[in-house]
Formats: sequence, C-alpha cells, structure tokens
Amino acid sequence: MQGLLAWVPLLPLIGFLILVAIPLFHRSEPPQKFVACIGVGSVGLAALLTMIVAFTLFWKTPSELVNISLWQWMLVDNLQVGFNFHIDWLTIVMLLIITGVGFLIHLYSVGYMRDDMDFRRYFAYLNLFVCAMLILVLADNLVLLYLGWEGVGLCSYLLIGFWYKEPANGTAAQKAFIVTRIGDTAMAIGLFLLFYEFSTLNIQQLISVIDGQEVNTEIITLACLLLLGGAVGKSAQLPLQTWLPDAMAGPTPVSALIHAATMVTAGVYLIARMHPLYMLSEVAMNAVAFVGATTLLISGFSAIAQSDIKRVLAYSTISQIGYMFLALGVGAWSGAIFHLMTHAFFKALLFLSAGSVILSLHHEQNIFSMGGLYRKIPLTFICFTIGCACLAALPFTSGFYSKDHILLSAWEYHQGVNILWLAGILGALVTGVYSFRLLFLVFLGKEGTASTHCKDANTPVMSIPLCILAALALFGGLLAPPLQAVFGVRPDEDHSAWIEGVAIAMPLIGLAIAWRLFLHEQKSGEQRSPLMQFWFSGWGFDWLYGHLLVRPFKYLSQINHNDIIDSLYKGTAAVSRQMNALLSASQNGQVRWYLTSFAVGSILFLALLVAL
Amino acid sequence: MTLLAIIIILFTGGIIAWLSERYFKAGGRWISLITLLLTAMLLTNYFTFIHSTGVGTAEPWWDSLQISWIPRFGIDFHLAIDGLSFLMLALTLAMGIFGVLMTWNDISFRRGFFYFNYLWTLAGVVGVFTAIDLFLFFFFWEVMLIPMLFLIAVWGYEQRIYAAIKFFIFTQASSLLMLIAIVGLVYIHYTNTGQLTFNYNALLNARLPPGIAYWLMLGFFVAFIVKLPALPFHTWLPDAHTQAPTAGSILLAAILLKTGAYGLLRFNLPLFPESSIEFAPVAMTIGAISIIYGAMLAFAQRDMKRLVAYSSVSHMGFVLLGLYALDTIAIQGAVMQMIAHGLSTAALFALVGALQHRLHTRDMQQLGGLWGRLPKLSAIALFFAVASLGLPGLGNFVAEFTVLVGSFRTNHWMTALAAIGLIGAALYALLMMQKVFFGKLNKRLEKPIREHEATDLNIRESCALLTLAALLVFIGLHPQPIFNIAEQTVQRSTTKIEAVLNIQKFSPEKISSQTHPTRLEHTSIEDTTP
Amino acid sequence: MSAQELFGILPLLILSAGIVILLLQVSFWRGHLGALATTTITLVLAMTSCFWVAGSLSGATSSIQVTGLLQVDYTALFFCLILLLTAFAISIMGYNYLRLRCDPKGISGSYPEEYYILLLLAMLGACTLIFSSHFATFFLGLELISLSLYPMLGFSLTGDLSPKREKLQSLESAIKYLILSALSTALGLFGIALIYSASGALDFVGIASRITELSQTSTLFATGVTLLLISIAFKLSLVPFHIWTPDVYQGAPTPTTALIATVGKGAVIGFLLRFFNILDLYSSQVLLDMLSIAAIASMLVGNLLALMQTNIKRLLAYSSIGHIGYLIVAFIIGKSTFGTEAVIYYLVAYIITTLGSFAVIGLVADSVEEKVLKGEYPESPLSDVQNPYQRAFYRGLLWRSPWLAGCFAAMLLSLAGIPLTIGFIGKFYVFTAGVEGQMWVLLAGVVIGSALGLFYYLRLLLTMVQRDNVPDINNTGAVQIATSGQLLLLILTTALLVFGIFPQILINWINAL
Amino acid sequence: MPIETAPGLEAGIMLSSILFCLGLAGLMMRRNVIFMLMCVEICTNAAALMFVVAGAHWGNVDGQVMFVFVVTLAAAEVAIALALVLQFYHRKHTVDIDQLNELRG
Repeated sequence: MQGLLAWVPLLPLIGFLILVAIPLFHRSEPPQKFVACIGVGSVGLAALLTMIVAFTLFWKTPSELVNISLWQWMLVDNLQVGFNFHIDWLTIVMLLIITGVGFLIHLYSVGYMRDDMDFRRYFAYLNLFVCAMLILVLADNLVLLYLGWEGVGLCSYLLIGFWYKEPANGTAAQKAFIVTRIGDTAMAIGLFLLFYEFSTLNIQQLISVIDGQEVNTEIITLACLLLLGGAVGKSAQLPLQTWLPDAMAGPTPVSALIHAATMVTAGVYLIARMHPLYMLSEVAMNAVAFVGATTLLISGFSAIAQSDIKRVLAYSTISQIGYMFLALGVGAWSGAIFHLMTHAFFKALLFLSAGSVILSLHHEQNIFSMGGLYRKIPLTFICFTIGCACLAALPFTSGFYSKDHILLSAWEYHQGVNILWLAGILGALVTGVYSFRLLFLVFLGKEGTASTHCKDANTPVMSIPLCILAALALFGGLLAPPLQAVFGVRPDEDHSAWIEGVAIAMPLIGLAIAWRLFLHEQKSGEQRSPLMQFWFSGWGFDWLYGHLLVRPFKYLSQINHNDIIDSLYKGTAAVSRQMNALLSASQNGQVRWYLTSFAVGSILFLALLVAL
Repeated sequence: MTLLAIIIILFTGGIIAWLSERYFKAGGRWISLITLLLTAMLLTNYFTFIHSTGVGTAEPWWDSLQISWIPRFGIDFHLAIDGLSFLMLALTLAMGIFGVLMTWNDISFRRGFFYFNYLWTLAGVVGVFTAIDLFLFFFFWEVMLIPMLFLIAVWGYEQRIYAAIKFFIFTQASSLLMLIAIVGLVYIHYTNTGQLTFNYNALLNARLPPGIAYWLMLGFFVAFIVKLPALPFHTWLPDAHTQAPTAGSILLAAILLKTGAYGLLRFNLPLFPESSIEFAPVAMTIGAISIIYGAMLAFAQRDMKRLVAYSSVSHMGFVLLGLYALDTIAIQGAVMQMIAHGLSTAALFALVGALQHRLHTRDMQQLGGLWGRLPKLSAIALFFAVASLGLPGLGNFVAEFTVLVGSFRTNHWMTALAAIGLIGAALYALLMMQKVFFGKLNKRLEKPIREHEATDLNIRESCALLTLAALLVFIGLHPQPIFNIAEQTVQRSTTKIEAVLNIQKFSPEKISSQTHPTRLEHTSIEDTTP
Repeated sequence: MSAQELFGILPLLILSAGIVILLLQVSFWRGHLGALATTTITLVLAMTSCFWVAGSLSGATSSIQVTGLLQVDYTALFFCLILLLTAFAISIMGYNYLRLRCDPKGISGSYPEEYYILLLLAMLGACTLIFSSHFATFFLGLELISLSLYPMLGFSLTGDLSPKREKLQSLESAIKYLILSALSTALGLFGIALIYSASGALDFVGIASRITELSQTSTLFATGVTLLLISIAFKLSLVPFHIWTPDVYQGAPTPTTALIATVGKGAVIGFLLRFFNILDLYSSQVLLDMLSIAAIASMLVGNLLALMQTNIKRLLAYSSIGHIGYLIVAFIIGKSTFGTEAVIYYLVAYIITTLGSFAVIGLVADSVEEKVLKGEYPESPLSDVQNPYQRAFYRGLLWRSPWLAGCFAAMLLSLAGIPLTIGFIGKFYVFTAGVEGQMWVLLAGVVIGSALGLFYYLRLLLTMVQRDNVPDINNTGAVQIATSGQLLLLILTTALLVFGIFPQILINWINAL
Repeated sequence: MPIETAPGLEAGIMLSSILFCLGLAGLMMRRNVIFMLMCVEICTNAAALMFVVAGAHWGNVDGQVMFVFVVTLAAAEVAIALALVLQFYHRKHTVDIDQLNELRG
C-alpha cells in the first residue's frame, strides 16, 4: 500500500514528460483542455493517492517507518546513495500540503492562464516542480534531497522568468536562482562535511550514528550552519532573502505555489528533518532562531512600505518563514511544521485572491491605484479578508493557533521574557499592520485609478480552489499534524494568561493602527519618508549586495574578459617576433659584415676554449 | 583484433570518404556514418566483459593485441582495452556519430576531405585510448592532432589560422615534454633492469629515484593538462573552439579534452604514485582555480562559443581536482565528469553551431529572444545549459558531486573553493540563456527569421540532441553501470597510491600535509521495503 | 697498393672514371640527356660497388685501410650510399632545372652538361671526405666539394634562358660562398697545421697515438682542433657561422641548394663522426661544451630567424640551421653505438626531407619558368603571389594540385617532427640521445626550437590549405610538374612515410653496418 | 716525435698567425673583390707556412707535401674566383663587394 507512494512523484513527472514531448509528435499546440487535463489531472491523482495512503497509515501505529527503495543511485567506495524514499508523518504532512495545495493551485491556474500562449509550457514547468518538491520531501538521504532541492530551484527559475519577453523577469529569475545557489553551495559543502565525518549521507543512518556516539560538536555545528546556509537561501531568510520579492515577476499562481506554500518552506523542512543534528549544537540552534527573528522583523517592516500587492505578500512570506525559523530555533519542531502548513493554506489563498484582483484589474499590481474593490469582486474580497485574518493571526483562525504555538515555545525556551519572544510579539504587531493595510488599501477606501476598469475575472475553476483554500485557512488550525512520532512529545506547560493575552492583542492593535493610518490614506504612493523608502527597498540589502558583490564581480570579469593569462603567451609570441626582427637585421647581405661575424665567432670559440 | 579492426576501419573509412568525393558530392557523410556505426557495432563485442569484471582480477585487460613494431627500442604495437578505455571508446564513437549527424549539411567545401580528417581524428583518439605502449600512445597522441589542425584551419571561421597554429603549438610543445619524460622513464627502467621496453605493464613496476620521478611526472602532467586544459595552459582552447567548425568543436570538447584526463588517470597516477602524492596539493589547487577562473571568464564572454569553451575549462577543472584527490570516489567522479562533460558540452557546441548556421552570428549581443521563434532549439539548449550548471538528476551533477565528496576527504579548502565554482556555473549558464533565448527578439535577427533561413531544429537534429539528453538523464539517475565499468581501472590506480601512502605512514618524517582522521566504518542498514 | 685496397676504393674509382668519360663525351657530343644518362649510370654503378665492397667486408676485415690516406668501413660505405642516392635525386632535379634554362640552339648557346660533371666531382669529393683517414684526403675531399660547388652555385649565369634576376642572385651567392668558404678553409688548414705541429702526424690514427703521449691539454693541439671545428661548423652552418646560409641557399639554383644542404652537410657529418671517434675527442669536455653551445644557439637562432620569413628557400635555410643543431645533440653522444645510430638516422631523415622540400620548390619554380617561356606568365613577378619562391604563391595549393601539395605537406610535417613521418623518428632519436646523455639544457633547446619551428612550418602548411581565392574546380591554377619530378617526389614521400611508420627497416640497415 | 723542441716552432707559429690575421683584417676591410681574393690567399698561405714550419720541426716531409697541396688548391680556387669576378664585373661594372647585397633579410 505504501509502495504506492512511489507513484506520487512519478505522476507529475509523467505529466511533465507528456506535456514536453507533445511537439515531437504534433506540429501545432494541443488544445488547452487536453493540457489542463494532463497537468491538473496528474497532480490531482497524486493528491488523491497521498490522501488514501495517509488515511490508511493514520490507523497504524504511528511509529512505523516506511522505506521505499527504488534503485541504487551511486555506490562508490563507501559512498552509498540510494534512490530511496523514507516516509514518516513529517513526510506525509508535507506530501499532503504539496499535492493538496498544489492541486488547488493547478486548478486555479487553468483559469488564470487561460489567455496565455504558453499554456502547455506553464503546466509542464508546474508539474515538474511538483515532482521535484515531492522528491525533496520523500528523500531518505541528503543527496536525493539535494536533487529535489535544486530541481525546485530550477522550476522556480523557469516560472519566475516564464514571461521571458520582459528582460526584467529574466533578471529576477536569474537572481532567484543564483542567490539560492549560493545557499545551496554552502549546503553542498555541508553534505561533504557530513560524509567526511560520518561516511554516510542517509538521514536515518546519520541520526542513528550521532545518537550512539560521542561526536565532535564543532563539526556538527559547522555542518548545521552550512545546512542552514542552504535553508536560508531557499527559504529567503537573512541574508539571502533578497531574491523573493523580485521573484514575484512570475505568474501569480506560481507565487502562490512556489514562493509561498511549498518551495520556500523547504528550508524549514530541511532543518526539521535534520533536527537531531541541530539539537546537538546550541550555536546552530541559536543561529537558526536569530536568523528567523531578524528576518521576520526586517521583512515585516519592509512589507509595510510596499506598493505592489504581490511584493507585500512576498515580504510577508519571508516574515512568516522567519517565524518558522524562530520556531525551529527554539526547538518547536512541530510548531514550525504546523505553521508551515497553515501558512501554506492562507498564503496560497492570499496569493490566489491577489491573482484574481490582478486579473480583474488587467494586470495592475499597484495597490495605490486600487481601492474600494469589495463591491466589484466580493468573492475575492471575502477570501482575501479570510487570508489577511489568518496572516495576522486573529483569534480562531488557523494562523492564530500555529503562531501562538510558536510564541509560546519561544517563551518557554528561555523561560521568560527574551529577545526571541519579543521579536515574535513585535512581529505579530507588524503583521497585523501590513496585512490590514493591504486589505484596506485594496478593497476598502476610495476607488483608485485602476479600480474603475475592474471586471470580475473569476471563473468557476478559479473560485472553487479559492473557496476550498478559504475553508482550509479558517479551519486548518484544527488539523494539527500528528508529528509526535517524528519530533517526540513535549510536555505541555501552563502559561500565564497574560502571555496568551499579548499574543491575541498584538494583531488587534495592528489592525487598529492600520485602520487609523491607511484606511483613508492619500493615494500618494510615490512620495515616501526616508524611513519608508528604506523599508521599501528591503532595508537596502539589494544596494549593499550590488555594491559589495555584484558590481566588483562584474567589473573583475569585464576587465579580464580577454584573459590576462593569454597575454603571457601573446607576449612570448611578440618577444619571438622582436628577436626575429633583430636577428633578421643581422642578415644584411653585406659580405664584409659576414666576414666580420665569422671572425668574431672564431674569436668567441677560441675564448670559449680558454674559458672552459 | 577488434581494437585493431576499429582503428583500421576508421582510417580506411576516412580514405574512402576522401576518394568518394569525386563521385558523390555528399558521399562523405554517409560513409563516415556507416564507418562509425560499424565500429560501434564492433565495440559492442566487449559488452560481455562489462559484467565479468571483478576487482582484483589478475588480468587487468579485457582484450589486448601485441605486435612487435620497432624491436630496436622494445616498442610494440600494443593495444588493450579495459573498463576505462571502453568507456572512452564508447564516448568517442557516440560523439563521432553525433557530430556527423549534427553537421549533416554544414560543410559544403571539400566534404570528402572534411570527413577524411574527421575520421582520422577519431581513429587517432581511439588509438590514444587503447594504446598501452608508451611510444604508441605518443604516436597516436600526435596523429590525432594533425587532422584536427586541418579541421580548424580549413573549415574554421574568421581567425582559423591563428587558432589552429595556437592549438597545435600548445599541444605539440607540451607533448615534447611528455616525450622526454617517456624516454626518461624507459631509460631509467632500462638501466635498472636491462630491459628496453615501452610497455606500460612493465613500466608500472619501474623503480624510480624520487627526484627524477618528480620531473618525469611533471613532463607527463604538463602535456596532459595542456590538453585538459587547466590553468595556465588553457588559452588555446577558447580560440580553437571558437574558430573550429561545429563538428570540430564537438570533437575537441567531447573527446580530445578527455585524452588529457585519460592520460592523467592512466599514466600519471599509476606510473608515479609517490610524486603524484607529493604533487597532489598543487594539482588540486590548479584544478580548483581552473574551475573558478574558467567560470568567471565564461561569464565575461560575448561570443557564445567562447562562453562554452571557458565553461569547459571550468568543468575539466573538476576532473583535475578529482583525479589528484587520489581518492576512489573522487576519481570515479572524474571519470564520470569526463563522460558527462563530453555529452553536455558537445550538445552545447552543436547548438551554438546550429544557431550560427541559421543566424550567422555567435555574438550574444546580436542574439536574444529566440525562444519564441525557435522553441525546440531553445528548450533543448535550456536542458543542456542546466546540465552544465550541474543540476542534480543529470550526469554532470553525479560527476561533480562525487568529485567534491571525494576530494573533500583529502583537501577541505580546495574543495570548498571548487564548490564555489557551482555558483559560477549558474552565473554563466543562466547568462547565456538570458541573453540568447529569453528577452525580446533582437532586431538584427528579424531578417533571417522572416526569410525562413532560421528554422527550428529538424527531426534529425532533434533526435540526435534528445538522445544525448536521454543519456545525460540516464547517467544522472543511474550512473552505477559506469561506476562499475570504471571501477577496476580506478582501483588499480588507487591501490598503488594507497600502498605508497601506507608506507609513508610508517616513516614519520614523510607524512604529507594531508591528514586522514579515522573515519567511522561504513555501516549498512537494510532497507525495509514493504 | 694492393688489389684489395684498390677494390676498397672502387666507388671512388667508378666516380672518377665516370667523370673522365663524361668529360670526353661532352667534348665530342653535346647532349643533355646523354650527360644525364652517363651521370646516373655512374652513380648507380658506384652505389652497386658500395654494396659489393660492403659484402667483402664481412668477418675479420671490418675495414680496409687504403694506404695511409683512406679507410673504408661499413659506416663510410653507408654514408657513401646515402649521398650517392641523394646525388641521383639531385641529378634529376638538375635535369628539370637546366632543361628550361639552357638552350644550346640559342644565340649564345648555353650548355647544361657541365653541371653533371661538377655534380660528379662534388660527389667524388664527398666520398673522399667520408673515406678519409688523413688530413690530406680530408682537405682534398673538402676542397673538391667546395670547388665544384662554386660554379654550381653560379650556374644560372650560363643559362641564357634564365631570368636576369636569377642570374644575378646566382652570381651573388657564388661569390659570397666562395669568399667565406675560402676563409673557412684557410682557418681549417691553419687548424690542421697546428694539430700537425702539436702531434707531428697527419693521419688520424697517428695523431691519436701521439696525443695520448702528449699531455691532453696541449694548447696547440686544442687550438688546432678548435680552428678545425670552426671550419667544419661553417660547412654545417652552425651558429655563429651560419650567416652565409640563407643568402647562398636563396640565390643558388635550387638543385645546387639541395646539394649543398644535403651532401655538403652529410659528408661533413660522416667525416666528423669518424674524426671524433678515432681521435677520441668525445673525452674532451671542452669540445663537447663548445658543440653544445653551438647546437643550442643554432636551434634557437635558426628557428627564430625562420619565424617570419616569407621566402621559402630562405625559410628552409634557416630551418636547416636549426636541424643541424638538433643533429649535434645526437652527435654529442656519438661515441656510443646508439649515438652513431641516432646521428645517421637523423641525417637520413634530414636528407630525405630537405631533398623533398627543395625538390618541390625547384619543380614548382620550374613549372612557372615553363609558363614564362611560353609567355603565359610575367617574367619578373609583380607580387609575391606570382613569385614561386614566396609563401604567398603556395596559397591554396592543396586544392589546385593536391598530390604535389600533399607531398610538400608531408615534408613540412617531417621537418616539424610530427609522427607518421621520418622526421618524427629522427626527433625521437634526438630525444633519446639527449636523455641518454642527460643533456637537459640541450633538450630544452630542442623543445623550444621545435615549438618555434612549428609556427612557421604550420604557417606554410596552412597557407596551402587556405580556401579563399581558390580558382574554380577545373584546375586552372594547378601546378604542372614534370613526370620525372613527380616520380622523384613520390619516391621521397614514400620513403618518408615508410621509414616514419616502420622505422625498424631503416634501423636494421643502419645496424647492419 | 721531435728530437728536441726546436726554437723555431714558436716563432713560426707567431709569424703565420700574424700573417693570417693580416689576411683576415684585409679581408674585412677591403671592398675590392680582387684584393679580397688576395687577402684570402694570404690566409691560406699563412696556413701553408705553418705546415712547412711544423714539418721542419718534426723532421718529416708531410708538411711540405701538404704545402704543395695547399698551393695547388689555392690556385684552383683563385681560377674559379676570377671567373666569377669577371662575371660580376661584366654584369655590374664594378668590383665593389658592397654592391653585392641583393640577397638579405
């Protein structure tokens, strides 16, 4: 039965292959319906399969591990890497999110992309992405995980640059790929280090090895930090967060699937997966927590200053993943995953709603030219509101449960008031501000310039996923994933009520601030105070990296584009030519000069005779 | 005999192709295709050996042929094949066929002579990969250069003479050093044993004084890394690649560069284990720097072919790094890289050639936005671009990963440095995609496209390229057969080196700078498959 | 002088007889073909006699001492054979050259037959030089070569159909060579006189026995040998005594150039081997150092000079300077049998290749000359493209005359030392010799020289394969060369390839000595 | 073997060396081809003198035989040389060696 899970990544792959291979057999583009059937159907089947398996597994003893060996991938010396899947509840939760949310987004895409020329290419990429993401979470070893890891990166690149005719999109795609690759490289080095130290890259074996023996904490710390590098890159955390806002250049459903629900949370998954390793290293844990805390604040503030609807959501994604990292850093593994799940629901919902808005406004994304849309697109408005509520963690939404869990864990971790907890709380406030600012600016208030042309673009294929996601976002908090088998059970502690109170109060305060500041704000998005400008630019990270890394690199490679080493050989050739000219001058055709040279040569030889 | 037959068929095929020019204008390509298919069929004779190779078999060669050639010097016409040779031969012939198919209509000037040179290059390369008499090896090493020289000089682009001469002088001058080293090795062996022979098997046991051995090793090393090419001897490559006709670039990239790597593995490591150990840190540094430097220069290029050429420098740096890590995993990775790089870069050159053929430019400033007009070509280019940036699941990743994993065990810092090359690879590969295929259609291209000169890939080209793509995917997902075939050869190199290392361990004054902390024994856990 | 002694010098006798017969023949009956026939028959007979004599040398008598002056042994006979073969080839080249330039029916009536007499005389000198075991015969042989070379260099002067420019150049080369060669002869003589005054003997064996009694470092003796060496270095055009080479090569009629480049050098090398061996000069480190320095200088200077040269004859002259430098590397360990073998092999390679290259150049120039005579071609070339001695003329030759160009390409590759050609085996010998003698500096010189050499050989080679401004398919630009010339080229190229791929054949012959 | 080291040998060597150098110097300095030929003759004769001196020193006739040889060959050389000089004059109307420099480079 569990063997069927091997089909889960395979189905989208088959979908991808069919979609890609069509031009080989067919001259013209196939009809959209066919493409949609393949693209959506494959993921739908995968989702169905996952649910069935999950359902059957749910009734078994939770500790049961399942391994699926497909084939031996690499076996060289003591490097043994299998193409094997490892399935536990963490995997299943991830599978459910990926296939479930993925299916809904696929479905939504059918409507969203209906007018696009490259309909088939879009679904091909999307299917490939799902496949890679599934492999990432199914992998039983780090190499296979890395395969999925890079695979999703590639799909992310392709989909960000999907509308390739606009050079800016290409630039954004490149940026995304290269920035994540920097993280990936760190992660790769981490893998080398782990293999060097433990002679295996199988996750379960690694865990059992470090369980049994005294291990060198420094090595573990280093390895954890390197893996964190990978996670930071993929999950757009400090200091590699800069790519995500630009990644919004892709189609909106892509942002929903890749840059909100699934791929960007891969870092969280990685750390959760490797948690026994992290638990051995205090330094690494703190690093994770601080990365999360800083990121959630920085990007939260950035979100307040944005004017593009998708960029707001992008910064909020970074911020929410920051929460997850915070959770990981304080050892709240299941909290992190829980937040991952709820975030997947409500952020997908938000993005898809935003997509509806954008489509309805004919690809207008500036929130300052929106406003008062609640009447024109009510369904979207409702969904967006639900999403915002969850994002801001208003009580009894799914976001509330998961975020509360995290904040409590942060509190517990240091047994009282601490910087992590404060960051979390402040973050909750900021979240409230920017999420409702967005809601107010887009849907309430006066009509903007673009709102007048608004025409509800929702078709049933778009509405249905929106509704389902809205339901999930509202009630997902009840679906706490059964992760005790993976992360162990943590004793519940009683908390004083005021902590809970603060957690509940913060979003509401945020709501109030947003109400006060933004409901009737003048539509003057262009003029910002210096602070806002600073936040708008994402705290100047792009500028910093541009001057620190990109420009010097480009400059260096440009000045050397003729290859300085070649001039060495060119110089040799020039010297040879010079000597040729010099010697040729000696062949001047004058007999007496020749005689002289003969005489001088003789004298030289005789001198040699004396000298030697 | 099969080996000899392969070489002879290639040589005669070349001559027939030349002669046929007078009677059929297009005869050459059919004859070369048939010749290559025939040799490929002959090579399949050796399939039976693939499964029967076990490590530690007394007889290392699958098949060998020894005919006395110049008894005055103990030189034999001695061919032999083992796993490594087999892989290289398979790559050679496959790429040969690929090259013919991809450039089916490219050549209009003296086709017969073109295919003569083409087949003779291949014959020379086959000789290089199978010769185990050092003199014969050197002989073939040189023989393959001359037809290549003609390929570049006659059918190349604007600066072909310059490029051809540069290519030839670099390789030839360095190979003279190798000749000195070969003669020196034989001479020392001769003075020690009184046996004058160029036989590889015999010379493996030559006892060399350490100082001299180091110099001899350097002689070989320089010749091989010029061919590889690694810093600082790489500068012939961009010129040769850029100016060579497409088929020539394919041969150069896919096969000729591999002869350098092959030589390092076949000759340098087993013949001079002590010196290799001593030299390994330097070689690894060269490898790592080549990786970074090549990537950086690839990024700086405007000419698409130069970009791919510099990317070759970068990729072959991995081979050097892997080989001199002196570690089984890394060496296996290097072998894998030879094959994967051969496939991916050959395809990239073929694609650039296809573009050049259609649009008459390789300058990336004059290209752009081709995806909309040439979707198949662009999609395939995308595939090979990501292959060359080392996307997991494709052959290059397996190679680079194993190289890095293995070399990390011997030299952390160089490996970490080399790993940065992975970022560089992403930079140039994506830059190429962006400048050529994405973005708006370049205005300069509107004319050729409108006039239907620029058509998308046809069936023949698509099939050839997709076959390579499929191969890359196959070795990316299931590289084990290749690892198994190469295993025996790699083992032979590493056992010699390990033996030396073990000796050095017992003499404390000779401990090398590398440290080998005790590693945990590999524990195997049975997978529970439901 | 016993019968055996007379038998031993049979090749010399046959050559002399041939000369006399030819002289008589010419004075009674002028005829170009007749003269050629007599010459070739003489050469063939002389070659046969070489085998004959060699056959009798088996067993106890490995050499025949002919009075005190000449010594006949296997090595000398082999050299003799090679040089006679060369002369054969040169006589064919000469025929093609003279055929177009001498017109006995013309106004002034220029006759070509003397050329063959001079050729045979030069061969007599060369063989004498090789057989010599006494300074008198050495001097005689050397001067015979030189004296017959002077008129041969200036032979264009007699051809009344030769272009004016060619005549002037020929004259210039003759006078230049004469003056310089006379000086070098004088210097060599002075050296011999010094040796004589130091040792009191003029035959090599005698000197060898005396100098062991004398102190090894006798200044007089050493100076004498050095001066003699300078004279020989001049003949071999070793740096710094190379400076005459390009001018003389360029100006001379091409067959003469071939003669001076092959026989002129081969005979001297043959003598030098014997001289060094008998006198055991290999034990003198000073001399070897001197030779090494000259060799390195030759390899570098020769190749550097050739680098940008556009005149092909000058280019080959410079390259021959380099090649003699390589040869000296092998020569330095010439004491061992291997060294001798290496020298001989390299020399054979050098002779075949040089002969072939000059044959190509000469025949191509002849074909142009033929067109000039027919009025199809301007007599004084306006541009380099029309001048058959310039590189530009060879542009695209492979497409116009594939076989001719193929032969020339093989020659060039051999000169560059690329496998499949005899030049490679020769270079291999040089490397082996260098390694055996552990002469790393010299080897470095060889490598650098070869790398430099590659540049200009390849440039010439690649000029021939250039595809721009290739005339149409209907072979309008084809170079038509005479049938005898084609045959000669074919034989030379075959030898070059056969000995390059199966060197054992030639090695066996050399080792049968 | 010399019976005794005759005092004349060194003197003879000196004399012939000086002669040789004189010839060489003249060769380098004169531009007239005829004079140059004469200078070559001086050099050759210096060597020939050396033979005679050495022959006298060792008391055997080899040196004198060589002298005859040398003189003969010098004569032959000059005969050819003069023929060439004649041609030179015929064509260039000068015997200045410096006019002979077409071949170079």
